[in-house]
Amino acid sequence: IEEGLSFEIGSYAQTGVDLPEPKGGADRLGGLNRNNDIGLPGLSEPETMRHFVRLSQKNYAIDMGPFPLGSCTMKHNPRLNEKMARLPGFGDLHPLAPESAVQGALELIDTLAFWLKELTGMPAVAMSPKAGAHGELCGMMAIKAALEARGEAGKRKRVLAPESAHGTNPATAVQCGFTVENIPADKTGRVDLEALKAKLGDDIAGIMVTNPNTCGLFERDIRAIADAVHEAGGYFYCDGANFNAIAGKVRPGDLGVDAMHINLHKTFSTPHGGGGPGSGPTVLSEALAPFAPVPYVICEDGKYSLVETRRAAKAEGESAESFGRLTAFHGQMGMFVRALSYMMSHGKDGVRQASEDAVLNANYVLARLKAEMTPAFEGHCMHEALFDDRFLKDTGVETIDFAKAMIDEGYHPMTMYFPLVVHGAMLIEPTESESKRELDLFCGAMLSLAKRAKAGEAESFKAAPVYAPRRRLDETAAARHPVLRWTPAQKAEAAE
Amino acid sequence: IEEGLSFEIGSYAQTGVDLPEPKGGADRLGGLNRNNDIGLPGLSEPETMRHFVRLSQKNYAIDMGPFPLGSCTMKHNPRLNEKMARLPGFGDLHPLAPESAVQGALELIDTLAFWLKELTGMPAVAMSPKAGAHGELCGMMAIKAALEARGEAGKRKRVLAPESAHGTNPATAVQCGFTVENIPADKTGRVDLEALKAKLGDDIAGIMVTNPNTCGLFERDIRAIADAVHEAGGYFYCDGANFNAIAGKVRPGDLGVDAMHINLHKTFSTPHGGGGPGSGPTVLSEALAPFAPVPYVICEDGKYSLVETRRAAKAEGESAESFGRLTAFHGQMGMFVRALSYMMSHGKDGVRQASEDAVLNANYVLARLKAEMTPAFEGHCMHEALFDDRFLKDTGVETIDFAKAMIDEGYHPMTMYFPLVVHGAMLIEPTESESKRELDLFCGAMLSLAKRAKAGEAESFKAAPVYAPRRRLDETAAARHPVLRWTPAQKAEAAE
Amino acid sequence: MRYLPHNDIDRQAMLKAVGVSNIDALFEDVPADALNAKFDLPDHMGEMEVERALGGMAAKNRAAGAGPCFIGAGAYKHHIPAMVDHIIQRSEFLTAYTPYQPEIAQGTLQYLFEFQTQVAALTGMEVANASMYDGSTGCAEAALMARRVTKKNKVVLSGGLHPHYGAVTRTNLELVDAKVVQAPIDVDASEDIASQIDDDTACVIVQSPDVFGNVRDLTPIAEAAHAKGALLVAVVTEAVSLGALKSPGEMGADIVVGEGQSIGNGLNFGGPYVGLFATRQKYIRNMPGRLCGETHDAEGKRGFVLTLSTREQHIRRDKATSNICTNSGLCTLAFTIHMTLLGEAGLRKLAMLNHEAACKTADALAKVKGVEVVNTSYFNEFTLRLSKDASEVVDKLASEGVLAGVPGARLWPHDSEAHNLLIVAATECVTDEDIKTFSTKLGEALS
Amino acid sequence: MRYLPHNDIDRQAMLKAVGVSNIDALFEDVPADALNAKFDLPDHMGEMEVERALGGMAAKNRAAGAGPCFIGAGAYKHHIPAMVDHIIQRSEFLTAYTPYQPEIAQGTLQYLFEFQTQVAALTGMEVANASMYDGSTGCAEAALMARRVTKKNKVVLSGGLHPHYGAVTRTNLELVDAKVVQAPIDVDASEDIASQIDDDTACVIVQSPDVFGNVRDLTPIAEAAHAKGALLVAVVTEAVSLGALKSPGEMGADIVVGEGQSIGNGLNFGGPYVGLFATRQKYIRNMPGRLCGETHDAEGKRGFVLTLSTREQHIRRDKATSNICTNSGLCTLAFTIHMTLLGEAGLRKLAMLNHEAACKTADALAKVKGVEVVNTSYFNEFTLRLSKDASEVVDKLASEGVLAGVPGARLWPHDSEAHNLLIVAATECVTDEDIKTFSTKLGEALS
Repeated sequence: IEEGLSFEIGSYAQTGVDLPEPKGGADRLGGLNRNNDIGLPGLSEPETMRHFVRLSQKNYAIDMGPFPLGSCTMKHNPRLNEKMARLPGFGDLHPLAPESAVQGALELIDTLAFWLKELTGMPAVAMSPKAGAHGELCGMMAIKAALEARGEAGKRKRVLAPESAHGTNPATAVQCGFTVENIPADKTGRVDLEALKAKLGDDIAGIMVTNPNTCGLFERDIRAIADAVHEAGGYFYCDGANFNAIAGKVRPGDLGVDAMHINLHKTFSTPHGGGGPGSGPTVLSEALAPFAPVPYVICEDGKYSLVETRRAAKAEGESAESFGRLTAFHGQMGMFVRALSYMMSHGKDGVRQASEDAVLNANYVLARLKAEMTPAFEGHCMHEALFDDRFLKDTGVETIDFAKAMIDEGYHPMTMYFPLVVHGAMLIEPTESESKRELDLFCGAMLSLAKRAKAGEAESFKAAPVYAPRRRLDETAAARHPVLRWTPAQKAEAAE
Repeated sequence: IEEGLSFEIGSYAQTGVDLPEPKGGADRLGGLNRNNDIGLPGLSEPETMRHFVRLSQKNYAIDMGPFPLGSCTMKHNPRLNEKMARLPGFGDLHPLAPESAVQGALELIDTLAFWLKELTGMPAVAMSPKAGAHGELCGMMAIKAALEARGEAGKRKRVLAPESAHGTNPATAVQCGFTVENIPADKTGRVDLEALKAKLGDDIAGIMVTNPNTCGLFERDIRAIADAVHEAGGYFYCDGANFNAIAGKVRPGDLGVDAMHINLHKTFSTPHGGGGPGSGPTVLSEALAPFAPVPYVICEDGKYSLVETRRAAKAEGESAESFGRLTAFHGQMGMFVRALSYMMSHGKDGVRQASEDAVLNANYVLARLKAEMTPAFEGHCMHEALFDDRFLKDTGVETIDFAKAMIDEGYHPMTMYFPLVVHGAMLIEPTESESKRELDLFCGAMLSLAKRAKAGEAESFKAAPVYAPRRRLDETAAARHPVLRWTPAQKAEAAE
Repeated sequence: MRYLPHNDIDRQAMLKAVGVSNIDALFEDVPADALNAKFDLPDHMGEMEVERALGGMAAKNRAAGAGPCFIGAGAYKHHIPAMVDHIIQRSEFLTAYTPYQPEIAQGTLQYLFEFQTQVAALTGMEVANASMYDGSTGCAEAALMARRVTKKNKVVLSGGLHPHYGAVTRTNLELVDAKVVQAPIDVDASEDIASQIDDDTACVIVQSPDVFGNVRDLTPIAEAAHAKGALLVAVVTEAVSLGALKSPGEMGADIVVGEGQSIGNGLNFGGPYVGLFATRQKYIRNMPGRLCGETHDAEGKRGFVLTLSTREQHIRRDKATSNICTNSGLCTLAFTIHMTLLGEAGLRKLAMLNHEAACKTADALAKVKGVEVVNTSYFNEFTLRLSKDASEVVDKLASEGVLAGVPGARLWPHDSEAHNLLIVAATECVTDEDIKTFSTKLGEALS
Repeated sequence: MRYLPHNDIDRQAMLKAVGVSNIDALFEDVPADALNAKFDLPDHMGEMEVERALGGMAAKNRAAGAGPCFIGAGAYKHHIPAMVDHIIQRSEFLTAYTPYQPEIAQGTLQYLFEFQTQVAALTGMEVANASMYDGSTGCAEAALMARRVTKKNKVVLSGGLHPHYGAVTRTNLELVDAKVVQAPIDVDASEDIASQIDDDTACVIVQSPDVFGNVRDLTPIAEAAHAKGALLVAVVTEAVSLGALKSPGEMGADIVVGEGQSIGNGLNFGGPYVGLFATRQKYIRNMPGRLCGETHDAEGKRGFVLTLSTREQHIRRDKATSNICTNSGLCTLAFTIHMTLLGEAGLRKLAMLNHEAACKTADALAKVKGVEVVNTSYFNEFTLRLSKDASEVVDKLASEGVLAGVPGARLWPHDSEAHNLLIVAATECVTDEDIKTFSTKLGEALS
């Protein structure tokens, strides 16, 4: 059953809520009353329920099957976390309630901060970034503030990042007023240390490196990289998107990192929710800690309080030179509760085991798929396995076709065409949530697809998906003539 | 993706819960410790989630589309009710907590009782029946107890019920030690009053009549029927399954009823949940009220208390001759909360409007489908529209084929082959929850199916359903060689 | 009204299509003076108002989780994993109908099949049905079934049977003129129930752990019953006990009925709960209630259907084995999910934690002056004999925030011998601090 | 560990398939001395233990619904229909990824398209994006966008703008050497912000209702801005106000940013929230954030996709309009559901109830000695000038169970002029009794 837009099936008179009748007479709106129609149709409650349930059934989700999206880390989302986040003491708490009324909330933020600092081996953490990219911004802002404090902000404008970096890295650097240059990769898919060194100088603000990197590989030279950058007077920003491969095993603080954001929705399983909300607390080294954003929580004699302005920060800690404020309130509290619930449930042993299982699962997939597919690099991987499209050579099947064919097998495609350093990349991250049974089924389906591609069945790949709610969608047309909203004219058309 | 049984995919060592380690040493089990294997596999939490989500996706549900099941009343289930039932003060309340700790729960039961008595115009209600059929049992037990009190239980053993009655009616009567005889119907689908009168006598315990009846028709002679039965010394049990057609419009107490159960899950929308739990409070007339079961709630000076035994009932009300106890505790409290939430949300105006809309929707469907289908009786209907299979004559399509073809159109079939008084019955109850838009789509699909059947497409009807998770299932084989559980032997087989 | 999709334009259009000018024309068969009655009830309310009204009532109750809770006697406070309540609220489960159209109800049917298998395994029986309303009604149905199977008339109730189960069974059995023999209250499991079994006995009904918490060996009773051609009906009110105790099936029970609330289901002030009902394969056509069976579809794929409906009221009408029409569908699902999460390993551990909590609680309370622990064996529940009426003690402790257990007078109000008894349950939810608070306050109440 | 499906047998088999003897062989690239670090953290806990720990923290907070609550200033306590929270927890929405594979993400994409349409309608703008993190970050993005569109450098902030929004905007703008001019605190909306606009001005940012609750007429400011080639960025922190007030679009705004929390989303101690971002069609290629657009599939059926990704970081990298990567997906869904339930009729009614509650509250408080109501116009929030420091008053009332509002010192700690101000919000959740309690206790605190 096709489900129309609410704008097509609702009416302006209908409503799905019952409210008391206004008494009338009140009008202190300064003469700015709304007189026109707004254009918002309503639906009764049963119609609304059915509308959204029907829409939901057009989605794929981790609760339905594997989501082997490399670099995206789609793992199990425990419902305990949802329950905890909805406790009235958290879910129904006003961000500007007096400190005396929010002691438990501040305690929770402080407790989560402790876990994050302990797991990363870093001395400080900024909790307010609202998502991973916001955390990157936070880290790069701290670097900029540190450079300013050193009087070198005007001089140090260059930031280096590998070509394989997430797009957010260069975008963030630019948003901070830096320019970005690529660091070349070596043959093993890792940063070319010598080439990096050649780019360093006294105009370097810092580097942005993901580790494990987006090829699913650990940067072997990580300490040498950190040392070289530090020696050149720059800072080391680590993109923490792949922290889930090493959490509980390795502390980034032991590797020379100055700042790293943590995607709570990846590593600590707060749900992706179709694209958000995320949460990106950012751990900071001693060097960067003084520049952390406001607000933050402090605790004295068991009483928690908030430092909410730069001036207050300065008054509180003498070296504090907070770079300012990232968001209106305290960050993604709802995500904090979920992440802490997840962490406490795992404990240090479980976090470690989860990382180990994630790496084991990726290597198992790598080992099994090798039979028909072409790994991009030699050797083992960390939490994700990267393939290129060599195995599809001359088959007429491209990476995107392979991906869409997976849909017809009941799977969400892997990440495709990323990282950019590999031709027709296919990046597979099973996560620790997949059982051996699920992985065996998945690998079986992948191997069978690869064989079919090689057997000359390109046509069926080009036609895929066939069994999805929609066949392939025309993204070019969407971008060429953007239709970003429904308009009443469409309703009239539909009625014709 | 086919989902195996948990017994096939789980293992005895796996568990999806984390519990503290027992300290060991405690053993006061009287030497009756369990030593053998139990045979219960476990799954990790992510596997469990996926197992049940995948299973759920093989179900049809009211939140997905219409469920036009006559006599079953599948209407919208508001989520507010679920939320209310889960308030710790209700959901986490022990049935044997002291009265001082459950005053709000007793108040809720008393408040719901007030609504039910007011809506039915009856002076008393027994709240503890656990389902509709249990409510019937309660009503018939009260009748038996009343006959006993009159010293006529030995003599009055006959109960009359229309052929169109729900199967529970005769089954209940027999469970109370009565025998059952059919009352014939007249040509309009209603009780034949003269034929009924002819069967009355001083051996009559009572009658069981559904009103509106299962043909979707209101028993025009309802008062004459009640009078005749009362004159003969019998009682009038009304099956309240179809109360949803008249709630807020008509009070059964005004029609001469002595007892009637109320299906909270039908009329007041507590969810069906794939077959239960139900809840069947039973209203009682002055004549039957003294025989109501224990426990029940009384209120004095704003303090609520429970009467829990027959002796206590006798002590509390001098005429009380409670027939005893129906269930361990106080009835389906979780359903009470939901039903009261529903009732308060509707109010008397909403309950009335819901009944009117339910009747309007059924008549609208009747009016539209008449074009291609054959109504079983002339004239308007109440909340459900009954068709027979005359329109399928000579098409080779039977009622069951028509029903299964509806599945391929995206609909749950209507009730079929019930009531028994009509050949190849199709009983359609849209309920008040369906919008005109949904009804128009539904009627369009039904008319198109009827045309296709007449156009000689019997083969496709016989093959239906094609687009369901399963093709037609062999119910005969299931009954002939009952396999009611998985056994380890099956696992071994599957592994081969 | 937010639940009603029509507006008045829709209604007018539909009335027109139906061919009447107003809605009451469709109610023409209703006696005119009975139509459009007046009701002394409020008009519709918004969500916020309903939440306030019901929230106010809820706030007047003391939830089991609000503090120390030691109440059991047929309903138990356990911790339920969050996922259970999440899944049962999925639209596809919550708002589905009875699976009479199996092609689009395989979700419900497969979990029922899993449930039946779990219950059979747990009770040590060959087969189980898809659930009864609760344990107590299942008990009455078991007695009725025993009469059908044996064609005998007498039913013997142990003195350790939960008195509410006894009352429900009596109410149902007396209707069909069965003879019900109730043994006297048997606090310490010393009765000789076997001696009550005679040639006219259809069944003997024995609970273990019994209502006082005693663990009873059913083997000799089963032997005695079978020797007379009677059946043994075993009752289990605490399903978690089956993770630690020998199953009734192993001890020779013919029918096992149980209350499944402890697995997956909240206390809910007594309902909805989920009745477990298991028996031997040979009796399946005499069973009450819904049964799910395996079969295959037209393409040979495995599938599940409701089966043996020739026992049921909707087919057999006055010849049915029972009038039961629903099962406890959603509670069954909660049971199945929780049991799947637990698995054998988790269930055993959970049972052991319960037993340890009870042992610890009993040891602490035994030290209180005026307290005697009655039991020599128990699982997670035991009985105290206090130096005064237990009801007073319970009321006093409730006013201090401790839910102390079930006083004898609550279950046997007319039997003063029982009034000093206090039935105390301790589950995995009980903390050391709860035990300490309880024993301290109990000591104060008894001094 | 309950979340991990492998047992050790699985792990051994998989290690073997991979060709290593132990897991650490797969971590061979990690410096040996950094591998297997020690952590000062507890081991894994069961659900019950986690619930106790987190429940304990939650219990130390005072929920807005626990008593009278008059706090607003950018986050509002509204009643959210139960269905909203139910639907957003459906697996298919909660556990779906960003809809990069549109063929199996039409559910997410269609509601984003509906959301964009709703936001555009509500703000009176032509287009909206699929949301920002929250209102404050949206405000900073709007300023950056205005710089891109106008190629000018100066940003003027009204004295009625929420100071946190101002701070976030400054923090972001200073990074790229923009000039940020902050007008002084403007309690009674008397500033002449238009005079601050010059030829170098990229935009002027004005909030209405402003942080003190005043309703501001944006039309003259828009005209002044447009005369100088600058944009007007209108900020709305209370989305419900748009049901009663003329939309910013009608008054000439070029970009509207707003906080959408009030519709469908809980207070959550400040996040996650949902930033609304709307503008004119001609600026779409300069917009930040995710956009959903209509298209068709290979069979010609209508469908939706993420579009104009050439603005976004994952395609454009260092040339992107913003580094933003996620949106507030699930909060967006909550907004969309609640707005669909409300519809135009419900939203207008809800807005009017809010306005009435505020008028009633203001009238009651105006009678208290030591209280002066500052505003002449407001929607559901207004400002009091008290006879003493408002922070003390708020703390005192909090200890008595009343959440009285936001004291000036909380928002402007370094500006003592503001310290006697108290910003008070009243929504549909406020009862007559709440108002009475508040005014009584306020009177006591000020006497």
